[in-house]
Amino acid sequence: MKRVGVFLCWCGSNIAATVDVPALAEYAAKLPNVVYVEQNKYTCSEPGQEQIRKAIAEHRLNRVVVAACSPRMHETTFRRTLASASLNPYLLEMANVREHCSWVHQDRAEATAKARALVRRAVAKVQLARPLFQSSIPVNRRALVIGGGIAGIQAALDIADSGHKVVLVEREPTIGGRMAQLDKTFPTLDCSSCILTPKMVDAAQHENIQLWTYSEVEEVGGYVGNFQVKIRRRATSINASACTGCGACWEKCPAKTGNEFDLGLGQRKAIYVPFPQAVPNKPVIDRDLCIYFKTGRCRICQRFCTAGAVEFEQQDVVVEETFGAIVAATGFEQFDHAVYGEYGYGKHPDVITGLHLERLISASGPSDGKVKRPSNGAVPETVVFVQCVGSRDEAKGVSYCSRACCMYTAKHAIMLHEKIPGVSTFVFYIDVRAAGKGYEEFYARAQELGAQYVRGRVARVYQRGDKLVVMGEDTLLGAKVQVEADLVVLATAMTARHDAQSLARTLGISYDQNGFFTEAHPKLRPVETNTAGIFLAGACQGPKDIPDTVAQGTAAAAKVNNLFAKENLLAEPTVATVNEAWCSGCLWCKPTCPYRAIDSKTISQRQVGKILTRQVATVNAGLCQGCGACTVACRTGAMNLLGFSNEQILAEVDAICP
Amino acid sequence: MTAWLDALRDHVREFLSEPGVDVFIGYRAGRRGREVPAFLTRPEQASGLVLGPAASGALAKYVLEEAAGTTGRLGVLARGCEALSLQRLVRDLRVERERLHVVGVPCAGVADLAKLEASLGALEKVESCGERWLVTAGGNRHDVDPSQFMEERCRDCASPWPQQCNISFGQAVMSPASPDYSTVAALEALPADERYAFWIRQFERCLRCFACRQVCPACSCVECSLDLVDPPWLGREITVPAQAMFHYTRALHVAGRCVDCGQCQKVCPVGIPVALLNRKLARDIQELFDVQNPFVPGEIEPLGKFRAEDREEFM
Amino acid sequence: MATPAYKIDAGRLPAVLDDLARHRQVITRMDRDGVNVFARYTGDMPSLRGNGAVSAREHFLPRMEKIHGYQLAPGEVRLSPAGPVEPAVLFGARPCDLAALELLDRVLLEGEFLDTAYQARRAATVNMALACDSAGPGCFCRSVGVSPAGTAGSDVILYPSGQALLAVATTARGAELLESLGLPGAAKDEVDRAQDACEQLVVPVAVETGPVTARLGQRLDDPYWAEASRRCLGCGICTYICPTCYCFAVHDINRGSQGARVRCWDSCMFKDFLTMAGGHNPRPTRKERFRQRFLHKLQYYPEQYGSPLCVGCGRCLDKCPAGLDMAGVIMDLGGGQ
Amino acid sequence: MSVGEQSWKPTIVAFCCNWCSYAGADLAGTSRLQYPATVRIIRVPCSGRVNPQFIVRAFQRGADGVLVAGCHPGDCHYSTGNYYARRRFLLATRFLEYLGIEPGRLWVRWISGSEGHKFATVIKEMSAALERLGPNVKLREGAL
Repeated sequence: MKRVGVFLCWCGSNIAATVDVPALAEYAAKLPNVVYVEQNKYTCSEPGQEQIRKAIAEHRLNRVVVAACSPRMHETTFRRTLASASLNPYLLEMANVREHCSWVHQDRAEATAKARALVRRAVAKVQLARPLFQSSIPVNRRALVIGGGIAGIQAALDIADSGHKVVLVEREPTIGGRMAQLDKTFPTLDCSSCILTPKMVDAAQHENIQLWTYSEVEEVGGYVGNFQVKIRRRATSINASACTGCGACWEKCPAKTGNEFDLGLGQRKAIYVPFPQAVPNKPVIDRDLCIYFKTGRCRICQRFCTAGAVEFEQQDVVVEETFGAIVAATGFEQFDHAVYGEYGYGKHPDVITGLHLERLISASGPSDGKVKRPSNGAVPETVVFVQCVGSRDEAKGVSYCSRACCMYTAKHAIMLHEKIPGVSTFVFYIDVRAAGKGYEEFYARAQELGAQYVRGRVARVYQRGDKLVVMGEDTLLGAKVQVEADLVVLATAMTARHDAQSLARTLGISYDQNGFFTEAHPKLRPVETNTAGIFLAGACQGPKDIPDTVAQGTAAAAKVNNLFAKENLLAEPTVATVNEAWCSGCLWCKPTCPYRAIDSKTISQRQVGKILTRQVATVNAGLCQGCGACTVACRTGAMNLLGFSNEQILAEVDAICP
Repeated sequence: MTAWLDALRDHVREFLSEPGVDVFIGYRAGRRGREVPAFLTRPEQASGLVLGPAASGALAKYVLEEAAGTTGRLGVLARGCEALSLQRLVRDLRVERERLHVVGVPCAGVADLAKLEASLGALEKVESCGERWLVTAGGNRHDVDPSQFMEERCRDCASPWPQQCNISFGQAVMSPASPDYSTVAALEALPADERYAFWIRQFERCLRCFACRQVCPACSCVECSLDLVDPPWLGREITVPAQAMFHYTRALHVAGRCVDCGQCQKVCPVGIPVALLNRKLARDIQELFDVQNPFVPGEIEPLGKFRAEDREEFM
Repeated sequence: MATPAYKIDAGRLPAVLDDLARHRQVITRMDRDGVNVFARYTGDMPSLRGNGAVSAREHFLPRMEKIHGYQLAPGEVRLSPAGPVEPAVLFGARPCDLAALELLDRVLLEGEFLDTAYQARRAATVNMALACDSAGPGCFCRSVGVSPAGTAGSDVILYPSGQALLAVATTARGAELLESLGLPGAAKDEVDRAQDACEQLVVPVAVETGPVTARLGQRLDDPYWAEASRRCLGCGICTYICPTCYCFAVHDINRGSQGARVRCWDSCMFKDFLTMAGGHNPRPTRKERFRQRFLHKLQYYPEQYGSPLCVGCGRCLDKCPAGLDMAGVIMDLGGGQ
Repeated sequence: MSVGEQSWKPTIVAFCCNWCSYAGADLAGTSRLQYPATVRIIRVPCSGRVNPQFIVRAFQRGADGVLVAGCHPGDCHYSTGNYYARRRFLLATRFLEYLGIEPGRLWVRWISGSEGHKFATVIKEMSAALERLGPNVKLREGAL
């Protein structure tokens, strides 16, 4: 038997001045199963709550309605009140007669009539309330960080420093990522390697971090606190513990190819470390290039390895590990600007990208830090920078701004002016976006040093003699501009990794139309995804510069640490639930779940002497966040939402209408 | 006449001789010129298979009962709409495709038997012959123009030829048409009150016999929400608003999943144009969500997915 | 003394219906979007050809009928009675539908339990039958003892004669009603001719129920039921269009603190018809439900009352989507070809 | 609630998502924005929770208008719920109209937690529109 107690709050005069609370009390007493009604000046006050506790005991109430303010304000308060009176906290329903009634209406009769409907609704709903219990999920306090760029390194270090184990997975032979390719960083012009390398070493040496380079995530199952992840550790063909990193092997190796790290500007061998500061500083064998793997003969490296570390027979190993949380920090790729044929990239060797220039400027780069024209090795006298190649161009590229290009172009201009006395630099831009600490000043410095900013797009780049002619327009002057340049540098857009969508599907997280992973909320949950326990850091979520990337790495780590601060996760019990007897197993509910909380399972049913084995939907209460989108996809109503059940909402509609 | 019929019977005979085969669902001759669903389990029964315009076209739904609690393979005879219906059941995970042996046959349209009887008298046999029908009725043979006596749903059938079959016999008789939405449009053009009056007049006749649901290949739920007393989605009361709720719910539940077989309307004993509800939703789904053919079962139903750039009318 | 006969010329029909409607509701057959339905006469011309898609029983056993209303007050439940039954004339029902009333009377009006609501409607309704001068494709009334000109259950019988209807009372209240209408008389030979035409009408379907009923007792686990019911779709068409089906279910319709107890049509073909609290269902599959319906019509009822619970209206022959109908089942079980 | 012809005011049943629209209505309250006492809110977690059957149910039980309100597309607390709601109600609004319900009876609006003003405005506009339409009789259950 339902025994409902209704507590009507005056909220001082906030409610009582507009709603006739005594009349409402009289009305409420006549509603079905209402056995007790009480008015309080302030129900949320300690005496008010005490009255509820007393009434629950004295009148054996098993359902409570509080007609007061918004449940967004005090639902938690009154749930605690119920709990302290040994009543399940979910047997409470609030009628919002303040924010939704007394504060927005003036006519006392109308407001009171509406308050009656609101109380009637609450009484009708609470009758169908069931005791609900928070479920608890044990947390495996071990994190997986995918991607060993600065975002992943930062996240891994911050998690590890909090005392939790981390596995840092990187698919390249070394960690470091994009930042390792850069020479200097804006706006302070400190050396990228100088600030990154110590962090790489820290990550490698941290007692809580396992560094798995040359490895990739293949499969992710499970859920927050308990992800089961399969990771492929590719065969490096080197016994890492035996290898001393002496370099004899790669010096002798006869197979050469363009070094990806230098974007093909320099060369590497089949057995190689991508760059001198690589971590781990042990080589791998590129089996597609290696002569031994292609022909079965060579083994020069093995012969020269005094440590006996070369192991051709190594095989890929797929390991399965359990993690409580995952940080995706897989970074970005450069926009394929081949679509801008008019800029002559690929045709003229002196048309390069910003990242190429980084390698040319870098002291450890293929030209030992001397900026030379790739075509003839001459020092360029005139350099043109073209901004927004791909960015902000819906027709040919992407609609968004890549955020970092304005500043790195300014950096490049500054560095060229410092390195090459008398150089002329021109920057073709659409807008200069310098919204960061010290950024505007940095941009001004580039101009002071002589960089000439031309507002407008470049129409064409063509060769004339050994010069490149850049045809553009100065939209501020409304005049055509023509510059004879030695070097043209394209600021290409940052795009999502070509395989980001496939990783998103593996992880069960969503991605936007550009392939960047989607955060749970653009403002309030910037590093969380909709899949509990999976977090984002860095440019895999959208274009970013280094400061933002590092901040996000730390933020993601904070979220992981937050999760790991608990031994068990308590999940809100207002989650979806399946009535298996009704479920047809069509699983049309499944695609509507943003949290991948719905799966299928097999049940056996006895029916008319036959055993029927069939599939039904099942909800992982730990993953479900209780949105209820699945309930509408379910035609039978087998999928229901606790706390907002079909029965309850129908009863609310029935009660609220007349 | 139907040259492929012997080949079909031979095939079914062989199929029924294979191990692990439970049943072949087809048609056999019934009384009064009817062709009724037949459940063949022995090879020798194959010679009784028939298929003419009198066959109702609602075989797919039988697969559910036949497949429950059994593990063998099920053969089903399928014309265009029956094949789509089977795809529907497969997409809704109500039967595994591997268990089905779908035998495609051409469709010459399904006959409106009541109409034939009304103009030609007691039926003895309805056969298709090329693009004509031969009807034996009242002791005489008539050569009739099918378009006069075809079920309404067959006249603008988009998929008379069965797709995704294991094997098929014969050649297409009817060519695919595009769905005719003119009746939907005509209703839309009415003032709201007249449209309401039209539907209420239809719903008033509703007996709630659930034939439209029982025959529907998209209505394959283990439990139908409309049967449940708790929660009371549809009250037990038989009133016009409740009948409206019934039809509204039924139509929305099949929205995006309807294969336009038209059986719901065909079986209605009181002539409610049920398919006119489905057609409206299908056309809107096609227009709103850019669905190529709203009647062909897809990987995910149009209401089970979205595009961020979907039409915005609710700002 | 011969019963007086009256003539209703086609042109006069609206005036007669208006006359009838003056003191009572007139239920007749109307065309609604091409479907023949029983409905209240409100001035539109009835459509008396053929037969109603649904039988006339719905006037006596409505799809939904209030038993009583209720109001919840703290500590008590106040009941309010259903409204009174309006006097009515049922105009143009076929002899089969009215013969069905006599079959229903035995169940609902005889014996210990009286269906008072049905009784009140029966008592308040004067039935003016319309004899058949043509048969529908599924008619088999003669096989179950009903004639196209039969008068069972009627108070007045109307014989079609050209465009006119000839009315002859078959009960005293029928006679009283006819007399009150001030209709012109009809010549005896015209009546005889019209009556004859109906009585001689050949109906297209013939079966024999006798041997079937005698043998059904031994055939409860006959494989026929399992095989035949395979093609049953499990809908309720047959039971809802049938003039002799009368199953119902009682529901409380709750609206907050008030509501009503109603009874609504129910069908033995539905899965939940016999599902009990706790989920047990004594007729768990279509086989049992299908068998039940036919055993009821062809064995249980005849055993108790001496005739099958069927009037041969042929609706199920026309409407069953699976071609599973009364005549067919009788023939399958050996009652004719 | 009809108190006689002259003073008839429509009844609006509003399904508001907890995170945006319900919060928006709360904000209208804390900002003391006045709007007609026609609306009665049912709190749901997300507009994706609103089953189109609830709408007809409200009309059956006497609502003159129904409002479904959720977060703006892209802002859903659950990221995608309102996208499903948008598809469902693009279809359901058209379908209700097809059944003869006047276009102005069912409103769907995106109202964020900061749009207290919009909430009040929507209720004012909807009340005025419904007053012009008059009481809803379509699909409405009569007395038992």
